[in-house]
Amino acid sequence: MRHMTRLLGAAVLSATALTSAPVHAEGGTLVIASSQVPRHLNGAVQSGIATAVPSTQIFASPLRYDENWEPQPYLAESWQVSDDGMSVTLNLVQDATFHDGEPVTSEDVAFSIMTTKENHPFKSMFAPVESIETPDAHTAVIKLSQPHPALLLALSPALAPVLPKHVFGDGQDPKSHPANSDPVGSGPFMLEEFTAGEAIVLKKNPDFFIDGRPKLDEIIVRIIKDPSALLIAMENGEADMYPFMAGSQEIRRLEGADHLEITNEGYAAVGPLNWLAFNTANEKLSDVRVRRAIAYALDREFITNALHRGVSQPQRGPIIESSPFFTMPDETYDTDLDKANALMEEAGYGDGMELTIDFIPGPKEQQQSVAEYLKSQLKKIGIALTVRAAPDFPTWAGRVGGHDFELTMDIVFNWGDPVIGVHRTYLSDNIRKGVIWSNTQQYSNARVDELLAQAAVETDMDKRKALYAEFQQIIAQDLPLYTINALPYHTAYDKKLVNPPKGIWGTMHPMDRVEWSE
Amino acid sequence: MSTSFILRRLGYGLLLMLGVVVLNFLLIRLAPGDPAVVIAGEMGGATEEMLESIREEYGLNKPVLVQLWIYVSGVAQGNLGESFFFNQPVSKLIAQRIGPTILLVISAQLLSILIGVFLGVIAARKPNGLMSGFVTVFATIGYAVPVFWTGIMLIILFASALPIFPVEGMQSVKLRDAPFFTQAVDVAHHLVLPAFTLAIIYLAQYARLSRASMLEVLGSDYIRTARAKGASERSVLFRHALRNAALPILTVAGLQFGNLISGALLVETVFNWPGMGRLAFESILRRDYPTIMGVLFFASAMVVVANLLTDISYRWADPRLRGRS
Amino acid sequence: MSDMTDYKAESPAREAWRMFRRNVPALAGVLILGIIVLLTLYGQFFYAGDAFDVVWAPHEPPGATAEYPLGTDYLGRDIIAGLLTGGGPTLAVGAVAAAITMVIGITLGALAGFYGGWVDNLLMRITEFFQVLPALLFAMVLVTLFSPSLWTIAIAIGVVSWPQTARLTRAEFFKIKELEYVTAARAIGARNKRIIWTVILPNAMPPLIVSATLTIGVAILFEAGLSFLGLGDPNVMSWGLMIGANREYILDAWWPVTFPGLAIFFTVFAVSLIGDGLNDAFNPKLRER
Amino acid sequence: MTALLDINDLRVTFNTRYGEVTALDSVSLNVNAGETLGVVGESGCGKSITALATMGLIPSPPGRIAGGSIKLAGEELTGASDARLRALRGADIAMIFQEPMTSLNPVFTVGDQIAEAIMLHQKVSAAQAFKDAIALLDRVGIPSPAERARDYPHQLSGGMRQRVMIAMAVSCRPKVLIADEPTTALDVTVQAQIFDLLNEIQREFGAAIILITHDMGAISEMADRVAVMYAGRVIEQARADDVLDAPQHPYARGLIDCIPALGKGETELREIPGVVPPLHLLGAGCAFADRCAHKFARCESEKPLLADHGHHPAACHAVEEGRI
Repeated sequence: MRHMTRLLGAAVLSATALTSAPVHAEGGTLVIASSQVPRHLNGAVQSGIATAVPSTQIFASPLRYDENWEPQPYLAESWQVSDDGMSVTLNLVQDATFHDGEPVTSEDVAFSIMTTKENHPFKSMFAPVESIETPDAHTAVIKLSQPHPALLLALSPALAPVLPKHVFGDGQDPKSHPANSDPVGSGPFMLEEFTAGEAIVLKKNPDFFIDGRPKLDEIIVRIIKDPSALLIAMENGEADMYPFMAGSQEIRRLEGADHLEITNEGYAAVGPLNWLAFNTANEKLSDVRVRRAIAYALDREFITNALHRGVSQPQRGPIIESSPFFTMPDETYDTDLDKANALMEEAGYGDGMELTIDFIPGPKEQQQSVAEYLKSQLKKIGIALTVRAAPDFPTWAGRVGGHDFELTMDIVFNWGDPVIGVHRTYLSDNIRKGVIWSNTQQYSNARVDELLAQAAVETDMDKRKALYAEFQQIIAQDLPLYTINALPYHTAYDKKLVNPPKGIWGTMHPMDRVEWSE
Repeated sequence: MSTSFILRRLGYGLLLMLGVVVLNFLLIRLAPGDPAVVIAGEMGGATEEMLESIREEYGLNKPVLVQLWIYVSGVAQGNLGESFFFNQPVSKLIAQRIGPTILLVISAQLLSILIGVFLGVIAARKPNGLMSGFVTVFATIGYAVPVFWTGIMLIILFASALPIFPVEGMQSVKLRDAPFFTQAVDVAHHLVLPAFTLAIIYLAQYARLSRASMLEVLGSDYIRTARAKGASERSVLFRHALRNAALPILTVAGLQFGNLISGALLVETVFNWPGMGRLAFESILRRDYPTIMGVLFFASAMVVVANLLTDISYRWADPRLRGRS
Repeated sequence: MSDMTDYKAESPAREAWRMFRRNVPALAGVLILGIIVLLTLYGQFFYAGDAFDVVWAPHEPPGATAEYPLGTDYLGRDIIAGLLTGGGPTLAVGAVAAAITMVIGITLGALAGFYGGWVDNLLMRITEFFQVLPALLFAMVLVTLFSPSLWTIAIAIGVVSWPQTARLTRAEFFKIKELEYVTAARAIGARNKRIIWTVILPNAMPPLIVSATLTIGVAILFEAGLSFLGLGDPNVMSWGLMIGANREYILDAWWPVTFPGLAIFFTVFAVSLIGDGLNDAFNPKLRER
Repeated sequence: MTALLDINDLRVTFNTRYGEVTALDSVSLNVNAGETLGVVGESGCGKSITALATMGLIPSPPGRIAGGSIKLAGEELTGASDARLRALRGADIAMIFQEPMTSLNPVFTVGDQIAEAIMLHQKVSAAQAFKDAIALLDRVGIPSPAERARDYPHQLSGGMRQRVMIAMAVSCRPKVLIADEPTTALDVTVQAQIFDLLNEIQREFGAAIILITHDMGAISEMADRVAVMYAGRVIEQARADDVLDAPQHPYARGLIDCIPALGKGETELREIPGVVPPLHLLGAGCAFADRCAHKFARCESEKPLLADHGHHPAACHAVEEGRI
């Protein structure tokens, strides 16, 4: 029956559909609309949501996570962390095979983690992994140089895809391996067709190692770069799901569509932060009083409520507020123009100063709008702010990565564990010129380095939380950047979808349980 | 028409394209900026070691002239290199998109010539008539409207007010398993707005040009001869006059082809058409130099081929040119 | 009808001016362009405001507030302020690009047309080379490589647009250099440079002036296209930038895209009316009755 | 008896930016079967307009026939329908134009162009029409006609092309053949051949020929009768010998005087001082007055009418009053 109504829907929107009767088998097709263009489909050597969504369908990983941050069996049916925290043993399922029929073995797991360690931009994920032993075909023992509590989260589908060694282990550079665009995995779906920049067609893997899954026959990721076209596609049923939607107008508009459900669940592990970064090496901004003055001049509530029309949440620290590691700092810089002006006076800029702000060209509401708002707001404390637009992403990345900026708006993800997505921004040994999303603020504080180093190896959850709490207090004081809000990522999906992806990784997670209702 | 003429033109076209390749390569390599940093940025960040291995991987650490030689000899063997952004050969990316672009450009070209010439001929019949005035005004308007703006206005119109045409893409994904005929109708349905948007500016130009050209031809002695023979007005217009008036139209059609490709770039961007123009635009924003060079190469190749076809049809249309080179 | 030519011949310039004066569409073009130029030059003095300033809530529709009669864009910037300040760069780039086009085109065309032979051959090969490159694409590459500013945009447009002018100039030179007064100038021993610039060029001017006018129109459309794609100077307000920046919100707000589009349209429309008028005025015989 | 073609009191006007201008005024001409009427005058005098009016090819607008009649074998042509005129054109009245170089369509072969003329008026197959066209080309003296028929106009010489035009014009055996300066663009030896051909054609088909020319030599060779035109009017009309021997109107005298004494073949019209005045500046008097050596007061105020003042009809006050 569902097919009939869906067909009718299609017929109304497209006259051509009248002549057609596309035959869907039992499970049906899910069309995911995306504005993000993946470079390729291999999440082992590429970060970012664009690759992660298809990569997690194609590649299985040792573990997967439920809605409560609890690890669940996936390719590993069980796992043990040694008491000293220096090794993790994975016991793999027996009957898993790659899409080409080859069995998944511990060799593949070892190869994959080492490949990811060497080639993935997130060095901290597997940095402590020294070696991986493979006592038998279905046992892999990860040996660590130090305890690494973030490891289990790093074994998630989005971060640790298990690659077939017989394909990727042929000696070619994994970063540009041809199979990245024509991958063979062991996940619930296999690649049917990949038109770079246009569409990814994934077909059900009939030999998936979890019986009875996946439910769907087909997932098509359709890339539509034009936001209005994308909305139209969602409204008229050309597409069934639109994840990572962050524009208030988009969200509000699709909320008006009767057949769609809108949710902000599914982004807990992403931890997308929108912040204002200071170049602390800049003469004017090296004075913490100036940075604090700017923070006091801003109004988070105005940004989230007025600029973002209430769809986004304020963010008052470097770790996403929904994370268990978040601690509300004592100083949250609630708007206080008098204090701001006093600080400017104190810093010797009573006569005002000139500053320039950059922003990522793209998500305008999160970046350009805020920058423009800052301009009018900072005028009130005597700062003449010039908004410097970049024509494209590489230009912005070149300026910020090259430390050629004063202020910039930026969007950075937490990526689950602070070790993966948070530390990189604050560690003084991660000041790397030319590398975007490193410590481009050039912030350096020995105590912070020390705290982060301890937190990275602390296996006791409470102690670890305490370390991060102190870290968050210091950051609030030193203010190398001012966090504004969490990106209001929402997913719109057809109400007839059962088990929509609302886990901590959202759509960056195998959609083997998703299905169409009657 | 001699084969040697065609071969000579082809050889010359290849020479032009070699020039295109060399010029673009040098331009891009001499411009500021390190492509390795761009590639690393696209991967989500990098360390110095990774940057070095990327440079090695893409041959960016070799001298420019060596790189040029590697690139040119690659192109000669049909290898346009690897995209910096996509993990794919440029030739594959272009192969996936050249079809939609040719479809769009040819449809727009045909649409504009057929309608434009028809309007122009009708208008030329009565140089002071209503139709003539309409063509003149329409031509000036069509020339002055920015093509991307026309597209956006059509989307606004057809997305909300009158949703009878799809406003995005070339195909409904949900019809990808449908029979060929259904898919063809679906593509045609998607083609209407982009092709019309692209055609409108050239349509106006052809209408104006063919009106002027027809007026000139209609004043010529051989038209008087045709009338003196007792030929009907329709035969005079469409048989005697149009064949002659078609010559300048053909010339312009050939010269316009390059502009048409430029226009297609904007139209593809507006309508999310999966063609080469959008690939070029997005590649420019991503600094994906090998892809940009590949698209420039193919776009110039299309212009060269179009010019060759124009030359050939010109010789067919004008017997005075036959047997000359 | 030779029967109906004037008894006394007027000077060509006077005749052209007389024809132009009687051409109602061309005069309308002058009027429209005049108003647009005046508005972009002086409009800001009467209607204060930086076009980049956020002045009101985003997407205020036209007519909703008396203060911002054409409404606001996605950031809450005033559309009228954008139209007034965005015209200047667009027109300036159009004019400069047309000037560059004419200088390159006339120089190369004149040399090719005058000297003929291998000079002509070489220059025409270069011209063909540039005609093979799709103009917009090549301009985009140039602008991106050398970072967008009004100058790089104008230069890029000029660099890709000159071939047509060169061909036109060459054709005129071929025609004119055979005429008696050129032979006469040679006979009295005038040097080539002198013949090119003071004898032939002035006589080749009428079609070139028409072409220059139309080139301005093309260059304006070109600049708008580049800005629309986001390749204009992002820190200079222009009509194309307004359209490009507001494009993703067209489902919610049509006005921030529609008005700058109309502004571009009217400017190019006016320019081409003037161009047509000049064309008719310079070529009364080719006039389409 | 009425003439085969009888033009009576024909008036043709054009709309120009100076207002309505009379291009032909009270023109009366006639020609009988087998007869050749020569029409002479400087360019712009209205010869060609007369021919076009007869063919029904006055470009309209701006031109129109404002009065008078044109009768072909008794049938009035001035008010006839387009369809009727089209049926007559090429069939009953045919025309040979001044410029053989430009009067043939460059994109069709000459054989096709002749065949088209045949097919427009006769029910024959395309193949038959092409055969007929080859026969006609043969008839007008073109060597290897079957091959030439497949040539395009630009491949033929001027004389050849004019022969093609003649072949096309006579393809349907017209009753009236108008030849508008058929030899002007050709060199002298070819001119003579073309005139011979026209004479032969006339003998064979019995057509009436109107020969429009400014070449008095051609008139003396070809014409039975002559009409002299000036500024849209016929100012003298008589048998060819009469006009050539004893021109009456000062303008006609001027024309005759201009014929070089030696070698009638080289007949480039010598200039009569002054130029034909623009039609919109014509006043109330004689149009020739400004250039006339015999001008007197009446010439400035009154238009002379064509009338017999003793020898043969001429429109001149001076002749009427016996001043010359």
